[in-house]
Amino acid sequence: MPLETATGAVRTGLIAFAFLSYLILIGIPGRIGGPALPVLALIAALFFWLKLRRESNEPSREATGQRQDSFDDKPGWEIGPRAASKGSRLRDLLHTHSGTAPILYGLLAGLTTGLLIAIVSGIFAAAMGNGIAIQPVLDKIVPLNVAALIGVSPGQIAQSDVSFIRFIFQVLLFAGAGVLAGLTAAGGGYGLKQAAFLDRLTTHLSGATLTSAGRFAGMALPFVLLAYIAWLGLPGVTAFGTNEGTVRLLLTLIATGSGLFTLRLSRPGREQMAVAVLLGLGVFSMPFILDQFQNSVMGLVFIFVMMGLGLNIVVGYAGLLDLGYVAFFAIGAYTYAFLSAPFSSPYISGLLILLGISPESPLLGYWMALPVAMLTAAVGGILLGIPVLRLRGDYLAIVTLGFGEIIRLFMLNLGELTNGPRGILEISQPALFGHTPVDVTFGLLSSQGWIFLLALVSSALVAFVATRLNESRLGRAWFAMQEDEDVAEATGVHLVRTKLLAFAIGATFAGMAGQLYAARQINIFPENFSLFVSIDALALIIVGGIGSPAGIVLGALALKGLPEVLRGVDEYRIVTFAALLVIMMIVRPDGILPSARRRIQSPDPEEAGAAGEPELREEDPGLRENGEALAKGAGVREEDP
Amino acid sequence: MTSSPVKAQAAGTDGRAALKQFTRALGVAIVLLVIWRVTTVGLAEGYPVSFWISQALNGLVLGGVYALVALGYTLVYGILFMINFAHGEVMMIGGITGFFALQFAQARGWMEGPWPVVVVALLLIMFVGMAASVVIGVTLERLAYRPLRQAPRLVPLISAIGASLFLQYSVLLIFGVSPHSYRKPALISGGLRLGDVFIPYTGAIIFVTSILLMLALFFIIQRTKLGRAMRAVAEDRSTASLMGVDVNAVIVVTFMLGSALAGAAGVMLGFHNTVVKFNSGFIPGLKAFTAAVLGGIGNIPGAMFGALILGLIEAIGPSALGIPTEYKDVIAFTLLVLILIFRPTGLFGEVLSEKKA
Amino acid sequence: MTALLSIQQVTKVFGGLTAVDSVDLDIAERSITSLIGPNGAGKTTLFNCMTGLHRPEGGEILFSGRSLIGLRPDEIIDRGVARTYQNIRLFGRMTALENVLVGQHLRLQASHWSAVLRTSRQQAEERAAREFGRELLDFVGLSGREEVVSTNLPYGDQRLLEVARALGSRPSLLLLDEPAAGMNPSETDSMMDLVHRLRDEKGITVFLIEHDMKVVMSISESVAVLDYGEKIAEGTPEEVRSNARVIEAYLGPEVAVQEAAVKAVH
Amino acid sequence: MAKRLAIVSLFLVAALMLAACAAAPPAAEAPAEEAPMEEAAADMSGKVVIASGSMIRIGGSFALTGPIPDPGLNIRHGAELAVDDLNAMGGLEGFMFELVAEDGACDGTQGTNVGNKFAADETIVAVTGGTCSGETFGLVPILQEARIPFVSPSATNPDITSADCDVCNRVALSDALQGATDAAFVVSDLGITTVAVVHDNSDYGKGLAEIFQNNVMEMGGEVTGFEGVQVGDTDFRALLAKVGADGPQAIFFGGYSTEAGLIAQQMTETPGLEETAFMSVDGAYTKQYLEAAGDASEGTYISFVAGADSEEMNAEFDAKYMEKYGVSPDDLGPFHSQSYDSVKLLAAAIAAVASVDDSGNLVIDREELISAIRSVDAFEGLTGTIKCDSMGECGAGGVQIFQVMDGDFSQVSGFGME
Repeated sequence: MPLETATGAVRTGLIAFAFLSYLILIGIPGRIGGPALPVLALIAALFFWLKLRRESNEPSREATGQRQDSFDDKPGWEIGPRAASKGSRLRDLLHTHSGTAPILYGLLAGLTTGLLIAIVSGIFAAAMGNGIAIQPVLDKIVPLNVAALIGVSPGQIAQSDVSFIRFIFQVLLFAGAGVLAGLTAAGGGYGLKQAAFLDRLTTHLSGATLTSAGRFAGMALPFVLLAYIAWLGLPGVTAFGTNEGTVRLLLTLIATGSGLFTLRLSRPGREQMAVAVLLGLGVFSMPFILDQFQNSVMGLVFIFVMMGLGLNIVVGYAGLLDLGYVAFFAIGAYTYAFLSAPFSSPYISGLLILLGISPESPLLGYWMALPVAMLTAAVGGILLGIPVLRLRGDYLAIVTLGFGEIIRLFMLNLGELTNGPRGILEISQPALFGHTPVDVTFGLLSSQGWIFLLALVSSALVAFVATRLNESRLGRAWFAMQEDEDVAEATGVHLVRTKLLAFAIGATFAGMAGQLYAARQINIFPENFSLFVSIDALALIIVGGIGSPAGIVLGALALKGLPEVLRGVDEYRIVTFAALLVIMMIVRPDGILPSARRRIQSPDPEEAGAAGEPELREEDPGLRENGEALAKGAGVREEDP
Repeated sequence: MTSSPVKAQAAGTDGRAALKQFTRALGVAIVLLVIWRVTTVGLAEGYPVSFWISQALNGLVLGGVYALVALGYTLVYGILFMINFAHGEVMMIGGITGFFALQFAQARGWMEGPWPVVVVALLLIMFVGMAASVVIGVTLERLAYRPLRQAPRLVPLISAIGASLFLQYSVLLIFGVSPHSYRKPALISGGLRLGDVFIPYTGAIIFVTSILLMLALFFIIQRTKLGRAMRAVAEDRSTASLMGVDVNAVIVVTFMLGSALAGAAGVMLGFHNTVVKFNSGFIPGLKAFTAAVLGGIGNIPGAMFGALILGLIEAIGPSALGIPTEYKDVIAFTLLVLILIFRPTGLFGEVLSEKKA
Repeated sequence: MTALLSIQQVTKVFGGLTAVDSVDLDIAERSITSLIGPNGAGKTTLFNCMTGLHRPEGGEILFSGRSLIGLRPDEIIDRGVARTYQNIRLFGRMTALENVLVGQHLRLQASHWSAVLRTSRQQAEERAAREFGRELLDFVGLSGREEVVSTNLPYGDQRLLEVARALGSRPSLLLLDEPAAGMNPSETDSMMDLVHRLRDEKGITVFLIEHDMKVVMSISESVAVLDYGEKIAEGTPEEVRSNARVIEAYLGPEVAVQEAAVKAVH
Repeated sequence: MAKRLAIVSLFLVAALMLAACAAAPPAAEAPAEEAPMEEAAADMSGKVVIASGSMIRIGGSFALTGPIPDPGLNIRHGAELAVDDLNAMGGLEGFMFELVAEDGACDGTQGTNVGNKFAADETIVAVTGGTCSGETFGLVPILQEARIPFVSPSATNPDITSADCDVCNRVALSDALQGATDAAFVVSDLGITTVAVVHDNSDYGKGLAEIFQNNVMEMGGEVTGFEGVQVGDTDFRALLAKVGADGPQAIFFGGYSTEAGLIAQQMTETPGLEETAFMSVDGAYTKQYLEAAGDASEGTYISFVAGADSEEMNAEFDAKYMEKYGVSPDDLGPFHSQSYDSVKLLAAAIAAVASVDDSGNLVIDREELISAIRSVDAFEGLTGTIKCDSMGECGAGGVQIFQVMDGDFSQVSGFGME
């Protein structure tokens, strides 16, 4: 084995060790308990295998003479056209590593990892055995964790009763994991099949090819899942023990998400129409099928879908980066709260008494308050819009962020008006024919189901309006403005009006969402409207696929739904979510379900500008300038001196 | 042709001129209002001069910290045009590491030694904090940002937000939820008392060190080969690479510089305010970002002055305007909005803005 | 013949540099006028002043007798002055047809509510706009390329698409900024043909900046020359070609003297 | 195309729904909803049937993430120890207890989610939590509808318990008592007449600060300033300079330990405040406060809500805590004893109403359990002898005032002292 490969293997081992150390430090072994060690070894094996797969791609790249440019240093996860080349890469893997090389590679990497893990766990064990508590420094390094890491009982750690064999065993286990990875990669058969299957699957998901049987199976998935969820919900049916609620939620999320893919898989025309109607029926039946927990989560998901759709108008369509979108959400929520809560704010109560209205009964019901909340939010949108008309890019981002914070701070500090941090309590619920939904539907629809249903209806409405507007001349003007503001203006787009419309419409939708949120929460507090809501809304449209309503639904399912499923691992919830967010961005930067327009865009606008015209690319400085302007999301404008 | 071009013309010209007039009048009105308010409050409260000096010093120290962090934002922005949202967390890592280094030094008894030992130990602690920040900053660049260099600009932002949360909660999981309290050595506890003005030693150190570090940075960027390469990459990445500049290396160095400054800020803030925990980088990070934008993002002197102005406003604003201090962030953000309305590219941002904003 | 566009004493200063210095120029209706000059002479700046991107420090620009000074770009195009750009600035991610539809933006009347409800009027208007868009693409020679995303179009076609987009606003004056730059000879020929057809078939007055002297000389009825922001010559192509100051501006003083000497010898 | 069709179809359904709703009279008569809520409750009021071999599941909503994860974790530990103790004593009729811990994140949204999760899980008998008042407000309406009683160990907002809510209980003492006691101590015992009040803008801190302020003014004291900070702030020098300019004799802070400690420390660096007394509340009764304040903590006053606890029980608890989690309970924050008591209290109430049926299942009637909690009388807990009143106030003991001396809290006034 050449020296280069050996150092590569050691490096791989070190990286695996770094990753495993992280897991150990955050207390994963203790959490897994007894079988922690094999689990860690398996994780290492998986990592080695992935690494082997990637390393084996290198020679083929060199062979074809393609120097890997530092700029497109992207992992080979692309789907679509590039996926086709993967098959050949895999074949290369078999050729280059046909012998014992990968096994030795895996062995070396595994030995490195195992040795380090053994040393570190030995140090921990020795320290604890001698009565030194590491925990005050490293919170999760408790005896339980270290014990699980070595595969003994905590008592043995405390008494320094850990035989040396244990550490040898640790090293051997990881070495074995490395060999396993090497075998899998070299043996090829298994690895190739699995990889090819994954490749095929991703190709299918992107809608390139699919046999009709597979297609129908895929299309049936959401309905099968829905049926299963409904069956699970029947009285007397139990499965998954105490996790049933969580499992059902997960299935609900998958069913809803796969429905969106189903729509993409179906053939345009009558088939699609039928599928759409069926899916619509399926989705609208959910509030009646799910239990309170799933309904409440799905309600929140669709409230965020509304937010996402509104923010998408501002960010996705008009290209105005807004980090303070929560402001309008808050305005909608507080407007409704003022109107509907038996409220003790001195100012408002005083005003009401002055007007001869009892402050104890709500002023307006949900439906009457809806236009008020929307209008207030829209006015807020315009008020924010006017001062920021001239700002571009990141300047806009920070000002909107500031605006969001200002609104929150006012809600927090204007105690006489908003009740300050104690919030507004007992906000009334939306009525159905003047009664509670539980009564009208004879218990079929729970209060949370009703909220979910309302969120669904409102989201559908918002999606409809947003899509229609985007397909009209206003949508074209937004898009033109996003592409090149100066040229758009010189082509006849009234920038002020167009921008303000984007802000106002986006804000209106957020106001609707805020009102529903207030109704869902019943009590609202300024802390519900922190910067993180804006970040969540932005993240979900980007994760889902900016500009694409289906993507936004998917993004909301992933970002607001999945964390609820991950409740079981409570303290690891946010770390997992954050890591997924980063990985997601690297693996699919265009989002899970990107919009058609978005997909056309090549990754770097600068390159895209030149791609169409290779022969002229160096000569014409203007072209570059043009590309650069696009790259910065703004045109080139000299400020009037 | 539209139905009534004449009317449109009249409305257009008048409207535009009126808007400009209105903005200008608004600006003057706001300035006058603020002056009036400050004067009346000042007269009514009758704070002594020493009070204003104290507040200004508080503001300058705060501004010094913001400046060190803001430079990291601005450096990265100048070169990659991305907001490194996790930069505040890089600072926090510096602070946390500095805490453990201090623990170590205390256990060795270095903190009770003669003053040269203490000074060397303090410098070492700061260096360790900076090194940890550099490691995290560079890792961040390698894992979370480099793969996204060609992606639309929102994508690295989201990745950065993910990284920010990841770092925060990893620190929470690894080092626990409790805040870590720095124990200042006797050498730098207390402060200088000049009449009614009190200058904490740590505050003075922060201010002086941040100025020195910024000067060093300025020197690196203006006078060294490395600085030239950085400026070239900032100007045009692909041309720079054609000219033989190793773009990746320059970007890594940029992250190293920014992270080192943030790490230094983290350690010094630890000594000054004595408490660090997993989320203690977030708010200063946000403020520093605001400061960077205030000064004109991508512009190094801009970040420095923006940060000092922001610090001063936060410290003096509530007293001067006679409103409760919980509105200090409102004042800071309102100032930002106002400045950007009248100077859409920040205080010092025009040079870059023409090309990149 | 009255001037459709009248530029009077227009001056534009950037910092200390006077980019356009008291330029006077009249453009006759249904004429084809070229603006030439060395790089940096202020030609594009003059265009920018005319389309509202820059506000000149002094002077007056009259279009159909009414001032354009102080109007926003979208108001100016509403008056009937449309333009293309030297460094092509298409809406890159839009299809060719969409680009032209944006060009028609301010000629469409349907309200946004009607777009949400898809009223028959709005639908009819959209259909008409698409029809007109196709016609324009046909006119500039881009038929069949409607659905191509504009960055994916060949360079020459991108220039043509810019013209089509400008035509979408139904202008009476079209400003072309180096329409033939970077084109091969056959593309240049078809661009020249297009300029003629613009005037002859659509009745549009064309005012263009161009570097390619062959183009300038063969299509212009009138040529104006800028150098260091000043207008140094104006007249028919022939007059301008033999103007000594123009030769000097283009070729430098020594060359001009030599040329004159050569001419004298002949 | 595909998308449009889907959206059109969704819209059709949506339009129908909306039309139906719009036709309905507005919900202005919404008070009517409260009655149905109770009716619905009656329908749902079932019995929890726990098959033999299954666990008695008690939900817990703890602020494990969010602004104050430290006290949240501490409270969770307290509840876990209570469950351990219950099970070590053999559980109830052979049935073991299980704590279903969820992250309420000190946030209303999360509180609502947690509440809905518990409400949907018919095996949840009762709930301990939430940690913060905001989070608890998220739980209240949902648990009320689901007829699941809860006992909060630490939500001190006076509005948590009300006549409308029969499932709402707490072992924490309402802030009203502490604020009044603190004011009396400052004005009467210390003889201070001018006080500046600072709070951390949380519902807890600001609420206490306001109660304190009102009481001080009623007693004839002068409040020279009322200022807020943010949880997570670390530099209070500007604020203190402003507060100090009025020359108050004392500063009162409503909030948690870190901010309290930093304010105490930075006061020593503020001209005019070097000698000023500092007082804070139970949120700051922790080791963290002492650490954050450093030497500046000497002589400061902290109030705490404590019970007539038996030293013995508490020492035993502290030892178990130390053994299981490796830290002393006070390191992480207050309210661990209350949390322990809340679970034990629930268990006692459950024991009072549970019965084993013929097939060996444990049956607990929800309505009976709800009233059983209210009728708890003389339950011996860590915080003292607990007695619940008809509003669900089960807090035992009273307010103690401590002064920091030689780096530790020593009681100077209040409950338990002469």
